[in-house]
Amino acid sequence: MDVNTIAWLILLLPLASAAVILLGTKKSAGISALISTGSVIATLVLSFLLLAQPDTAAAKPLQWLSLGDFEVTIGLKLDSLAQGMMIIVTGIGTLVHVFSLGYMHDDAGKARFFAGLSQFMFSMTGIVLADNFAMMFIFWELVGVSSYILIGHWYDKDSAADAAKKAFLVNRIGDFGFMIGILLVWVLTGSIYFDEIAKAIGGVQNANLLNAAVLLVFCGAVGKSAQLPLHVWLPDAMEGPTPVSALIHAATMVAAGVYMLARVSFLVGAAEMAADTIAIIGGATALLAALMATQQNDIKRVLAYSTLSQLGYMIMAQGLHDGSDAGMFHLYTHAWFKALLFLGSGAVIFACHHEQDIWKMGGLRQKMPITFWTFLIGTAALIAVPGTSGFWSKEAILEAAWHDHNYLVWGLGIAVAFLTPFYMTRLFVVAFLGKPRTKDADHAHEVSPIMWVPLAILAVMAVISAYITGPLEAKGHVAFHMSLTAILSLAGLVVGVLAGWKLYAGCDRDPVNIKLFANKFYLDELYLGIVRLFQDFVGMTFDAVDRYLIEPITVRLPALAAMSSGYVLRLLQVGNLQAYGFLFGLGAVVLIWLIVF
Amino acid sequence: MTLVEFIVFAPLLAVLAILFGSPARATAIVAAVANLAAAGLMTLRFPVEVESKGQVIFASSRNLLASPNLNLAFGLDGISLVLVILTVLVTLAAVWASPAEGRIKGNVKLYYSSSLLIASGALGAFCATDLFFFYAFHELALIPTFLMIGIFGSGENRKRTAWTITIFLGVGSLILLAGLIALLVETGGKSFAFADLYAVGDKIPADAQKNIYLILLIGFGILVSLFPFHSWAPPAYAQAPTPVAMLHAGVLKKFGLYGLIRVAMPLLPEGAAHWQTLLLVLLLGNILILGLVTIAQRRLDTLLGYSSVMHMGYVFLGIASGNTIGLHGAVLLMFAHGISIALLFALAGAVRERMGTLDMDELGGGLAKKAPALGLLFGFAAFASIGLPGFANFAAEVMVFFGSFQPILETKKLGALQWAGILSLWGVVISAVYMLRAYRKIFKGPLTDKDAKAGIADLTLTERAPALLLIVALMAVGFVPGLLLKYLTPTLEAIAMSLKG
Amino acid sequence: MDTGLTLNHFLAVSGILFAIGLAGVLIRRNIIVIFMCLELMLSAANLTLVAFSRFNTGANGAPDYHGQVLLFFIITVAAAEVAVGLAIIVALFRARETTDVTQIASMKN
Amino acid sequence: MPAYALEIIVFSLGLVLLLVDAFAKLEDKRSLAWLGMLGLVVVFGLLFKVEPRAADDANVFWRFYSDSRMSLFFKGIAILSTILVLAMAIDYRGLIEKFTAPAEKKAHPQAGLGEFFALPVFACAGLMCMASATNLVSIFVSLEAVTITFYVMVAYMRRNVGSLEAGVKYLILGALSTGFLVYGFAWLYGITGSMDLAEIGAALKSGDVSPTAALFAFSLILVALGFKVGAVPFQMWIPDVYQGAPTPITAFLSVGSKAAGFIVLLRLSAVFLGSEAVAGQVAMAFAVVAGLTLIVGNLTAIPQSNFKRLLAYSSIAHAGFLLTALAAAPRKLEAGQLSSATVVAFYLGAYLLMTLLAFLVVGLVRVHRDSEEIEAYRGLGKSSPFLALALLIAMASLAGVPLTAGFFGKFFVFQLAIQGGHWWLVTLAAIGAGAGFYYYLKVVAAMYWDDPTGAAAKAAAIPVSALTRAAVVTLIVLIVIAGFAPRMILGLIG
Repeated sequence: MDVNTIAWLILLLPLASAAVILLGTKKSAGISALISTGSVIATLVLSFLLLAQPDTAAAKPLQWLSLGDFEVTIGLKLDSLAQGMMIIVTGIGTLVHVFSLGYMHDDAGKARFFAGLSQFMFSMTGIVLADNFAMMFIFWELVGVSSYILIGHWYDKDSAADAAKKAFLVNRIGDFGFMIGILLVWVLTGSIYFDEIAKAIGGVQNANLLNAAVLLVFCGAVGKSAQLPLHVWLPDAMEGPTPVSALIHAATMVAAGVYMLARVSFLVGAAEMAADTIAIIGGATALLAALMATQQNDIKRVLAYSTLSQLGYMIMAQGLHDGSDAGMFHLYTHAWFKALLFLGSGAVIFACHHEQDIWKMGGLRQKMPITFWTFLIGTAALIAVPGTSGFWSKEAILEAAWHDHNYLVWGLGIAVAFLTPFYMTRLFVVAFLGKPRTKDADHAHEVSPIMWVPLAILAVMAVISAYITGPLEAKGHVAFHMSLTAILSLAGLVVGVLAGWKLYAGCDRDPVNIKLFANKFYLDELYLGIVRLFQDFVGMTFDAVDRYLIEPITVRLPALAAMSSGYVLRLLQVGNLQAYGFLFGLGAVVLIWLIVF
Repeated sequence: MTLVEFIVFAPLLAVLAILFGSPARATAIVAAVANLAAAGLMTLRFPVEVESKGQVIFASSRNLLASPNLNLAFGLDGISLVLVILTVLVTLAAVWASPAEGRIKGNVKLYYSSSLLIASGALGAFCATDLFFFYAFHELALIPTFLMIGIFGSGENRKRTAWTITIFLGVGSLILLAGLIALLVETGGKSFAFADLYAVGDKIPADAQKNIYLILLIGFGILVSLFPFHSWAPPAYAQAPTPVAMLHAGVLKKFGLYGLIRVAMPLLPEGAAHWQTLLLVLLLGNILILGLVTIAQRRLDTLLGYSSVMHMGYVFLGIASGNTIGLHGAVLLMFAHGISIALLFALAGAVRERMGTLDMDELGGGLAKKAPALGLLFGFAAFASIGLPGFANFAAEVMVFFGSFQPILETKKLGALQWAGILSLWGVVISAVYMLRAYRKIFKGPLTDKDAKAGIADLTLTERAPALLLIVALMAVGFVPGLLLKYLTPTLEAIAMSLKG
Repeated sequence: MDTGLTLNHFLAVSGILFAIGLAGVLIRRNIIVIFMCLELMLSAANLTLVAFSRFNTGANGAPDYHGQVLLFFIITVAAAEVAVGLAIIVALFRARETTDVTQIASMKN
Repeated sequence: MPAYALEIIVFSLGLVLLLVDAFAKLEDKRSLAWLGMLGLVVVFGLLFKVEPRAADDANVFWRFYSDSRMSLFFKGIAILSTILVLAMAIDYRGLIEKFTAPAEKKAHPQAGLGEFFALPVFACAGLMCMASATNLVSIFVSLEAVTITFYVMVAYMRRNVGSLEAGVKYLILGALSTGFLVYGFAWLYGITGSMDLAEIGAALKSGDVSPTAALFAFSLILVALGFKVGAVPFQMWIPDVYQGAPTPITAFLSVGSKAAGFIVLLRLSAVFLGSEAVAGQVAMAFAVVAGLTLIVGNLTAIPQSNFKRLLAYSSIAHAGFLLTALAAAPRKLEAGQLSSATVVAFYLGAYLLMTLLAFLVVGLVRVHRDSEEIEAYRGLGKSSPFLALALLIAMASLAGVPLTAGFFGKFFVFQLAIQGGHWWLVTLAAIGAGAGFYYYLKVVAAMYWDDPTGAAAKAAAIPVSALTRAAVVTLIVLIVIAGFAPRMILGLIG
């Protein structure tokens, strides 16, 4: 197969699968699930084929819009960055699909679910392979819809329907900035194609506008990768089925912002001020999310905040000088172990009859040994136990911050390194160790192979992925230097784990109670207030203005004026002949006077 | 008889047939299908390379008056073609989505004739190449709309609403008429033919251009519900019977925009430049102020009405930018918005028929459980209208925004147009807020009042067909915008050239 | 025969006559009187016509008879008008038993 | 055949009708109307056979008579409206009988009906003379012939108080305006020394005439003719007279009488507008009167609840549009431009079609629903769809909805006004036309929106005779055709 066929098949197979399910096999869920899973396996195979391509590879573009000089094509950029990302997306995608075959086995909306997954795969592939901003934006939006559909899969639950809506809207706010950013970049460089922008970026004179443009482009990433201040949607997105959380809200889609920044790292590099801002926002997100994670009780929410925190790392790296590669490296490793953790939590939830509160679990070590061990490996990778993949990539980021002399950001990163082991230990200890605290936990048993096999594969990847970076080799590799950073992060690991163990081993309820963290710094409440202000107060005000000012002025007042003058004028018509004669005479005299004089 | 004449007069002939006793629904559908076929044929035979400004295809002309030169003249340029396609699609869907004859309480003939008259008026206005008939055909819809809202409208205020829309649009048309006549007078007043107007159009003095353009902007603006002349639209769309709402919001409203692009801008480029800032301010009123007003709506029908008004702001933005990209975006958005709003009104009609109300609080929610197909199609429509990629609306909006930034490719200094573009972009967020909120409130969430909703049935096949027709059209153009853009380019490039001066 | 009367004298008299007639129409309430005042206005016009006819002499010094022709038509028409008018007034009097114009106002506004 | 033969024929026709009525002892006097219509149809046909005046024809008629295309066009209006009025009169005869039948029991119930069919024919002859009159004397005589006939016709229902009241009001105010007219004519004759319009025009143009005196004469004439056409402030009679008069006569008044008034106004104003010294003042006067008429006519129509009265105000409103055309008369006509006279003539032609169509329906509803209130039209769309459709089209055309004859009229008027730069008149006209949408559609709304109330709820469909049906269909078709192709009317004007 030539590169064109491979690339286009990768992109279009999932679309075809979604279309077939929607139009044809909707009624038979089993077939739909198989079609969807088949398509993702095929794309995984094709993605491996793609690895053989050189870094400069590209597929023949399709024209989408063409107006003279202004042209938007659907072109596929197949450089190593894209190749590597495709492996992540299709690899984890495949495992999640397989896992879902078990997890969603009895769901009423199974066909719809798999159609949604296929649509997501299509959209995500589009982002990865995009060779220009417009195309990226198209798939950016499509990914948002896929996420909307999948979060709201159980749409008859209020919380799920609300979470879906919230996710989409918060992303839209980010996209608002993203689009302006794209427009500004276009104005500055005259192109929307990454290659051409890279060439033209050196000639850009207007530094302020460039900074603004980059920051606005970054807004897209803030939305999609759930950075401060638009992070609020991601924890809520856990209302979706757990495989979705694993695939979309942990491994791939939320990483799209990071990927996009890596894709345009030359832009970020050219805008100093913007880059600093990006790094700080990333660092702040990492820290705040980690703090919030320490006080969550829902197993998926803990993981969600940890995802936020890790995404903060990756974003932070994108803002650092020469940090982009480290960020991508972390994205790569994180995808595996976070997918593992989510699917693991999914297995737990499945086994506990959809119980998500860690305080109602406990003692799962004996009940679900495979899940326990894989989850342990995942946790180890996340808290960066030396030797696991997570260790290498996190070190790379912290080192990059150090070398950039960006000590503020570095400090934030180190602080997170202390917190991560703490809250993960808390989660692990409470959920898996000790004794079952509820009947559901007591009755839990190991999941079927279709679910644990993916866990096992992911567990392997969680350890070794750092050593087989493949196409991403240039982005990161295993290398250890003794340095202040390394010492501190190892200290963080030890301190965090010990503190977590000390505090939580054998507890039946949370001994620590920090309302500020538990309530996520009250940011949701703040936003709700702002939304209320706009949606209800400003909207109502304008509605009132429209109803009681504009409408009367443009409609009722003229009508009233015409009507009332009609009523006044008809009074002149008194019906009395003498009055008529008088008016006639008066009119005649006035007219004669007017004309003659 | 050319195809264009056929397409304009076929609905009128159908009206006559209905008047003389032909079965109303069948006749109307036959006419609409025939029109669709004719439009398809025209599209196939439409040459993509049109050379000069104002050149029209399938031209026909019947002289009605020698002096001044008045002709019943029709022909298509790229813009007309796109709008004709829009019209025939929406007409077919509207007629199809009309209730079956037995379910109409009242004069069935009137019901179907009105839809056909509105369609014919829109087609005539889009196809006319004579200023007089351009104007005259548009007014064909006035009385049918008045009757339809008054007789078959929903809600207690329907009579007041019918009056408001009729008088408002009547006065708007008069203002427009004054502007058009002033334009005619400035060009010598000897001929109504577009070609003749274009030929002498460049010589209008700058002062006259400014004055006339302002009158035309207000006149056309009223017809398009440009802020603050929009008050007629939302209640009218909300209360009109489904086919009228579809045709009016989907098709007829595009007349004003078409007029600005086809008549006002090429003939009065200096006027257009002079009033650009005013237009920008007003269109921001449409997008931001009315967008927020839309959010505050509690009923689906008024919400759709306001959203339709709001979206006009983007078309105006494309028009205000005045360059090729922006104009393409504007025309494509006219098409896309027309289809998507018609679709939304059709589906809202289906909801109303089932639930007896469109008040979102009364509707409760969870309707998707009872009527999954309705929920799915509404979802498509909602996402189309908020500009999701894959639908024509997205392509159009993207072009509008690129168009608003195109003028500073050289200078790289943000001006009024660009700021307007940036602020308008916020409208994309606003429209997502209200559409998703409505979708969420009506279709998602747990099913309330289970007993009351027990008898709710999903869409029948007859009801699905028009919706699918429109969705397919939206997606086809959304995936391959070039399908329509190629016809537009020669015409719009000429207009953009004349605007540059 | 020079009486010293100029055109202006005649015009002034006819103008006053016209004004009196008009004032009568406007002020009086009795419909018969009003009708008579209308005839007075016609007479004023007639006087004007005759005066102009007399003073617009042609080349041979003869009056311009066009004016007098119109005069006769006016007299004739006035007669017809009175005939019809009185008939209507009589019919109205039968129906309403009044000649006061202010009483005739069943249709108004 | 020279043009003046037509008047002679029509006048003779009227005499024949009277004589037949007097001596033939007809059992059913409808045949009189049929005879009259037949005769007028023939005359209408002859209108197209008129031979233009030969160059060497020295017939005395030509000294006060014009056979221009414009004159013939207005004759056509007169004849057509008379034919339709007679057709209406046939439908309306029941009411006439009711209010005119002699008190004696044995008397023939139609004893008072004969003249009702004959008088319109006389009026028609007068209107035709007016269309051709080019001399102050002939203008005066034909005008009065028409006016006096109308006095009789308006007050025809002599046992009906409304009809009598209308007759008296028309009589007194009409006579008042006659006074102004002749006084004005006297002055005009006096200062120019001629009765012939062409000579008067030449005299005014020469500049030998005192402008003040000329303006005085003009203002007197404007008062009088303003009365005839219903210009504000001389419009007071119109609502009352229209409401009180028998419906066919109202129609006749609003079409025939108005048209004749306008041709005289056109002829006379042309004389004054030709003179540099007074043209400015004259145009100004027209503009003021036009503006007032537009506002008063249109706005006062809004609150009306009686349909005939509404049509009366509409008639005033249309006079406003017509006067606007006069006020905006271009001083110099460029190629491709329509003159004021052409526009006025076209407008009146279109006005004839739509107004008569409206009155046809009004008459029928009056006879069968016994009311002229708009209330009575509720539910007409259901009970009598044919009549409702006819009235809908008439109203649309009167309101000036495009693709009807009425729109072209307004269009040309707007064009003249904008060409002349009379923007404030344009504004007033637009306000007026906007109000027009309301009050015309009010009737449409009653017919289609509302369910009938009271007696009308049970009433059966209104029977429509074949003649009326034919007339209605013809008028509808003509309105629509003229709405597409104004040449149908403009071609007749020349």
